[in-house]
Amino acid sequence: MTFASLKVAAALPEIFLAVAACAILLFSAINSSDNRAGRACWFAVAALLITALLVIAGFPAVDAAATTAFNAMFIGDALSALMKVGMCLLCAAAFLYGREYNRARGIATCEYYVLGLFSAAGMLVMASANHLLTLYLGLELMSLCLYALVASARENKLASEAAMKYFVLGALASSILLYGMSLLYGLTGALELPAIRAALVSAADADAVDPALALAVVFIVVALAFKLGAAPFHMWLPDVYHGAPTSTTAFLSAAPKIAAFAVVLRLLADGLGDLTGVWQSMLIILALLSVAVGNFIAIAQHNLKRMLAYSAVSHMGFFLFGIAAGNAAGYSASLFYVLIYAVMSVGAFGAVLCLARDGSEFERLDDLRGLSKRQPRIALLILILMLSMAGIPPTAGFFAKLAVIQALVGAGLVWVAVAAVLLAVVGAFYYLRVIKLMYFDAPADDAMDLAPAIADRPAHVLLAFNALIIIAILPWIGALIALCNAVIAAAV
Amino acid sequence: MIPLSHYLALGAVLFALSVVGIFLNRKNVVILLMSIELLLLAVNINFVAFSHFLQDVAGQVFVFFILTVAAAESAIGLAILIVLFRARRTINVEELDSLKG
Amino acid sequence: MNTPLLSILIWLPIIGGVLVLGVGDARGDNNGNGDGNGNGDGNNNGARAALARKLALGLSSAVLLLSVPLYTQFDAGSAAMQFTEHARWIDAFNIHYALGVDGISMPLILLTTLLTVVVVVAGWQVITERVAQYMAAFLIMEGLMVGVFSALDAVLFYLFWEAMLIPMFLIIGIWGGPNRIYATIKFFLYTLLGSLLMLVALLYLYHASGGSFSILDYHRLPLALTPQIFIFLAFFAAFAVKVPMFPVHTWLPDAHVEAPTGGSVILAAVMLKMGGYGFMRFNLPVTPDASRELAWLMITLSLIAVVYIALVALAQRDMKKLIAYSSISHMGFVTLGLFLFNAHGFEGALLQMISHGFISGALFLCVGVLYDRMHSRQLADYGGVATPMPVFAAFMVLFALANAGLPGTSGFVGELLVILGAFQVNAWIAAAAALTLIFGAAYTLWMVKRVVYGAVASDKVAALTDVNRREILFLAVLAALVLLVGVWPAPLLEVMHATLEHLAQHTAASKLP
Amino acid sequence: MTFLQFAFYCFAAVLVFAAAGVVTVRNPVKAALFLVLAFFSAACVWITLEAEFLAIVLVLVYVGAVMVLFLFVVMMLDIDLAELRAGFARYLPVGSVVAVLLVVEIALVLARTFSPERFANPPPQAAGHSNTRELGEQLYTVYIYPFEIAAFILLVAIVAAIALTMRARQRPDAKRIDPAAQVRTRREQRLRIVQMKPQRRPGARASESPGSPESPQHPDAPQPESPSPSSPPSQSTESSPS
Repeated sequence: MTFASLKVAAALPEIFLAVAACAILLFSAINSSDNRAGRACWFAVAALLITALLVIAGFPAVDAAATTAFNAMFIGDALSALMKVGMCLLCAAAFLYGREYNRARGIATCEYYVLGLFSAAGMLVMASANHLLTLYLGLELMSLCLYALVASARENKLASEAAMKYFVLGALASSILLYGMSLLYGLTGALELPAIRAALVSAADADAVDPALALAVVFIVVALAFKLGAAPFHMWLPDVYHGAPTSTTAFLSAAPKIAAFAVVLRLLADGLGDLTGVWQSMLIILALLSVAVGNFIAIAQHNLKRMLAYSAVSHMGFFLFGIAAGNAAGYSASLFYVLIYAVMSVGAFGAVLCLARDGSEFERLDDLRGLSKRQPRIALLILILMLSMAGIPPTAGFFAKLAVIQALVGAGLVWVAVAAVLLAVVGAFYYLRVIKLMYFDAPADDAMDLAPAIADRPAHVLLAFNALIIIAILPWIGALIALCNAVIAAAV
Repeated sequence: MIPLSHYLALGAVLFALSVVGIFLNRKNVVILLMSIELLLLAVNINFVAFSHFLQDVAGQVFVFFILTVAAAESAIGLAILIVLFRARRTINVEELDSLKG
Repeated sequence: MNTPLLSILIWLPIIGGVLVLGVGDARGDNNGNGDGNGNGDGNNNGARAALARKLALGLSSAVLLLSVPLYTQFDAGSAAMQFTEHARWIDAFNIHYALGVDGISMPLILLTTLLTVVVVVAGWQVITERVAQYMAAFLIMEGLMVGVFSALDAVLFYLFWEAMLIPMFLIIGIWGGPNRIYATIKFFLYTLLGSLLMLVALLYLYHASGGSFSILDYHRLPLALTPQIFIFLAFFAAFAVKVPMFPVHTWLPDAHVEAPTGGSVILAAVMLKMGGYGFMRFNLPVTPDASRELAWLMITLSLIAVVYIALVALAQRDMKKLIAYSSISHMGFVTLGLFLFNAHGFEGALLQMISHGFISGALFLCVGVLYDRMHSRQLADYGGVATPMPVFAAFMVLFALANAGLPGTSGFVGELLVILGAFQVNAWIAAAAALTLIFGAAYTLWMVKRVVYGAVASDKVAALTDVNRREILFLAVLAALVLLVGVWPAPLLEVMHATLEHLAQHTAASKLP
Repeated sequence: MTFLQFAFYCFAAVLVFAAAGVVTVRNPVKAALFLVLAFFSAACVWITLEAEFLAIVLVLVYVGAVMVLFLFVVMMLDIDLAELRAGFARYLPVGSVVAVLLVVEIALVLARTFSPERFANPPPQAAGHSNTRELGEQLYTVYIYPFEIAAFILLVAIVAAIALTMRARQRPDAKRIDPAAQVRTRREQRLRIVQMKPQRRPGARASESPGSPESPQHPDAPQPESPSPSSPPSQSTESSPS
């Protein structure tokens, strides 16, 4: 084995990002100016953008064979490149949204952004994982940073409580995942995903699936459901979304979802791709439960962040519907769905961040009353985001749902599709309530005083861009879907 | 000689004990963190056993990394525990109810 | 045809609407300066509102003028799609940007463009709050409605169909009456529920047809009876809610009562027609066998609507509710005509849709005129309006008579054709349908009698001022059209004849494989 | 029963006992000690699997480092033990039933698949075989990429633990070192060349002696731009040359 055979250059974006994070860490050690955290934020954003550019510069042709590096631990295909670009941009967006919020609450230390960058690096590792070990390490690198980011509001009781819950359940999920992986290793003697798949082909042909294999799949699916926050393993998610500082919520509601897609796809579609029959029904049940639980409980929420958290549960359900279809069209639909959802989600929390004030959070639903009169522009942007989340045309959210339902119908799961759309109507209700509060209601008597706006122009501009892209992308949405289809077709 | 299944059974017993320990320990976050360590130990026993019986060193390498991650994980877990204790003066899980899950 | 006329008709009002929104209320500009009441720059606000009104009127008039060539250059002899446009859009799902009109959709587009102008004029002085947003909502909705009527791609159709809900939701929710929130959310969720089932049906057809979203492909697609029935029911869920048909009609009275006048007019005159249009575009040609199989159900529900809802209308105390129930009853004629499967039925149904668009729109405008002056819609508050408002009374009586189906008005022609069609099928159906002429006359004339004639009810009524020039303008236009179609329906029937003939032949043939 | 088998079952029994102890005792210190016992037994079990290196690492890393960390935190937090005692027993029956069911199910499934017929005991390693060497060779060649990621995970753990628990602002009087100031120091700040004529007056030496030993400044000499690096950061920033 030689150094050249490692093909280190394939992982250039990851390497750059990790080095940049270390550089910012050093910067924070040698710089003692008062706004070094603000500068660190800009450096972090710049690092993420450069990483995205590096990925784009090295974007492999969609029909080219995937290149592997580091003894096939790392895979550089178009799918991973697409996910990496999304992750970098979404993380950068979350940083920008949270910059002023963090500063005002004293959360902003350089370490916050350093940990965020390491978390992003973990996501990139997951996107390119071709080996159970890299998958696991990437997952842990991301998760460990996220636990710390949730706890970063140290004086806040809710935040530390949320961090503890997140940590315990996250660690539990990791262990369950590892247990499943260990069984898989025992059954196949392999840790590389393609090798596992090759070893399992014979198992799939047999009439009865080996019960130990089924057990391994159950463990893996349960662990993934925990990580995704799919019902009935969702109980940590609303608490974490609610308790975490909103800047962290914005961060962990967006890019990690793409990383989660990477794990689900690599494990289920790549590694266990020939065992569709074993996990399909499990995923359908998880997805239906998630959409139902998420949507029904979201209706009862009074807190905007919690409502968005339950909406995240239901979106994870839709995301799982696509995977459950069990074919390339379904995976592609899920990828498309998760990309669109991440953009909407970071936008929604971005809006909450833009509306927060130095002293107070903007998180009660009642705070939204009459927003269209107090902040007409942000209200309009939230309107677009909510309609998109509800899946109402002409927003990108509609096409995301369309793609998923189309995949379900295509896989012959028409009744699941009908159930999905009926539950989507329930979901529309609480998004409409947000619009109702903003546009039809008068401001509450104790409405938050929105007068002294934080002069955070970058965040406001970003929010406008973020929301408008959801509609403005329509003429080119076909290209995005085609890209998703192509990268999935090449990867699976 | 000891068959593979006995090692796996040992792993399964540890796994079940610690999962139940996590859900049983409504009171004490420190023990909760220890249960997580036990959980990872159960997984490690599986990996080491498979590695031995498959005569493949990859399983042991995996365990090496799990140990590393587990150490890092416990460091962060304890750090969060300290933050929690400072903010609330308790580590009783049942009192952690500001967030209704 | 090189000019993309339909695209212009769709996008001009939408882009214009966004523009009007940008011109906006003054408050839209001082972002972040939510000073609560925004009275600091009232003058600026007023000037902007006036600008928004003028811009909206100019745009909607331009669209109306541009839609005239649709009629003049329409080839009445052909049943094929005309003014077609085609562009690739989402290749991955084979979704196209495909537009075109035939004898069914073309008159409905004209109805849309005409009524939008009327609504803009009607909201001229009445709307004082968020004027730009109001005008923009109607302009955007106009574009979307034209889109619904001209889309030839199922996803494009669905896109316009659903997107249309958003401006209507906002119109009722922002400018509506006291109970508007309940009404508007009910309206939205009812329609969304139906629409999503339609979406699943469309996706099923997409896979059944081997990956096509073209509506015309669906017309040719052979299907077994069982899937046909399920598809029919899914479409039924979407369109029956919109029409609305008997069991799912309950959103309509609520929405109408709470909506501002302009919203009611568009809702009654155009949006209800989309249900009927959907039946003609999807249910009948895509699932003809299921349509024949389930015709009994449709006819029964239609007759219930025609007779029972007319009785309900008789019991109303609120003018808007009365007209809303009368709308449901009249739309029952449309669905009845559609499922008789003969040329008279189809022609009657389509004519009834157009005519109902004029009449119900006009009646809602009349109620709006009264409401603006009295701030009441209760029949009991009125009486002897003819004395202070003679011109208005003349219009109101005319429209009421048209609503009752008086010969010589447009209301008569459609209903007569449907009843004739029903006679060919079953005399009892025809008799039941004819009953409605009596009921219709009863509740409309009763309303007219209570409101317009009799002794002047109160000092407030006595102090009413007659309609102004602006109001006369739009009432006169509608009155002229009601009379024109009533006396000389030939120009309208001509353009639809070939298409409906084709539809009748198509539905008569079996599509079973 | 061979010695190996005897040893395995002994250690396995101790391991299960210790694990049960961890999840059932209420005193965190006892739990930590049980955990030490569990890890130690596990290490012994691993030796029966010829994984000597990992066994030693387990003892070193866990017993030596992680458990000490646990105990340290437990002692530091001053937890009210009485409060943590109540209400445990009512979950115990349900918990044990679940545990037994879980074990039985998993064991049944696994025993069928991983039967001795399919997974025969491998022959023992050759006498000169070095498990450590084998692992090391793999780790630094094949697994170099995961190795680097693991390094970053450890770095993250350090950064996160410090960022979360260090309370810099709460004690303004605490003595702190500002690394930034240390790194930025220039030669002129550390080294002062005093030019003075040779003098014979005895009072000069006496006046210097009471000065602090870290800042050997001459009262008459021109003041340097910055005091010594160990002084509070506020001073160092205001005198920063940049």
